[in-house]
Amino acid sequence: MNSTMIHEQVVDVQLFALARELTNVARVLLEVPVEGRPVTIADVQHALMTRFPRLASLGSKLLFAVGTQYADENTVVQPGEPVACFPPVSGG
Amino acid sequence: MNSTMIHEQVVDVQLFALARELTNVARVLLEVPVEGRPVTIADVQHALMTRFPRLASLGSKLLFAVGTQYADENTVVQPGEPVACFPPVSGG
Amino acid sequence: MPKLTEQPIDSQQLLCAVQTTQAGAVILFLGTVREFTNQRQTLALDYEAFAPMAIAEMERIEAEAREKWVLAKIETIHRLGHLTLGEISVGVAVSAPHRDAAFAAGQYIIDELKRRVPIWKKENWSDGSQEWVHP
Amino acid sequence: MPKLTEQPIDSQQLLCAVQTTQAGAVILFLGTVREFTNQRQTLALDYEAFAPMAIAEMERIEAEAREKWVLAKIETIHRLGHLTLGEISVGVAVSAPHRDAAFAAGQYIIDELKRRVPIWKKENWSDGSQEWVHP
Repeated sequence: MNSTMIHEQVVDVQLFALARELTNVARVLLEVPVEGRPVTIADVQHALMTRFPRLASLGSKLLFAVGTQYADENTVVQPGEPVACFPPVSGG
Repeated sequence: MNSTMIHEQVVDVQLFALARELTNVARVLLEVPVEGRPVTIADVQHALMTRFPRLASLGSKLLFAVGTQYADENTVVQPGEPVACFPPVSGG
Repeated sequence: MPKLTEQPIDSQQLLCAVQTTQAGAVILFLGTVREFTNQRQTLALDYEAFAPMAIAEMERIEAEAREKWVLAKIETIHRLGHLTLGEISVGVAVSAPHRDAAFAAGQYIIDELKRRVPIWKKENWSDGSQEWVHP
Repeated sequence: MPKLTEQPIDSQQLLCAVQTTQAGAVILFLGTVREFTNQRQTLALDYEAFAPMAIAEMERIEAEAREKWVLAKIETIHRLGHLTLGEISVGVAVSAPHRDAAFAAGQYIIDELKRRVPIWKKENWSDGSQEWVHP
């Protein structure tokens, strides 16, 4: 009946600083599997680590934002919302 | 026997801010009675209030210095040491 | 108002921007590129930002400071790119009617900036190595 | 180093005087002539000092700050004479390897200066009256 059922959500992910250098990627359109519930940052993180195993060296230190706001693993990523992924900040 | 017995110590007193304005005096050579012990700030203060009764409006708020150091009522004023007398400070 | 810049930070401009006769106190904080960190010698620093979020986060921090203290004006600016020894990496200027508020707000803003604003620095050590600084 | 001056205080000069590659943090505090105090309007302030003791007391305060915190350089300057709205009455600049020390020392120095240094100010209110300020 539902012939247009979506199995993946494409998420626009920007990477910064050491996360960018480890992956050699500043921006990636990541295909995140959809499992019958809204995509969360945890899903994005899992897809990102699968695609870029070298990010494992930053592991649980990686931080995420949806749009321009910090997000935690339960934050929902609506279709079209950009995500940023980066190491602990060190400005100043 | 002691024909040069001193009965007064002349103390050089500078006055500042409201203390100066109340007395119309920026500097006075004050004759402070000597009572068989070293002259203290308490003695200077007493002589000053006697000489300038209008200082009473500042009363116990008046501050004293010997040289360039804060002094309390028990601080000894050696002959030749200058004294300063002023209201609470309000710089900044 | 928060800013990011690739140009040298002008401390005089920061002070002018927060000046007002409503304020009796002005605080300026400048972070500069320091030569030694635990005996290791720095030649230069490279700063990178996630710019739109950095600006948004700096705006939130300024708004929080205004909720906590009575302030007149705030300027927050962070330099990006390649900085050599002694150059100013960050500037925070706060004016307020009273100095306790100016000091507390200035310290709050720089502390939160370093904790939350998405900017990263890479050390250029004197031995030729480079290293991202991660607290 | 402590100074008293009859000339306008140059904030840029204060910042330059404490600049060093040993320091990662610089704090500048400026006290300025504020227009309103509890709804009363100030036109100008007159500052008077017992100069030799003021300098000696400022030196003691700087020395105390150096005992409490690791600092690079300190500049303390107070203006004397007639100041109009917005003019700088006092400036304190401190550089330090780390910002917490710079903030704490800057606040200590201005707090102690206001508490101990023999300088007095007289308000020139907008109603034409004059009044010595006594805390």
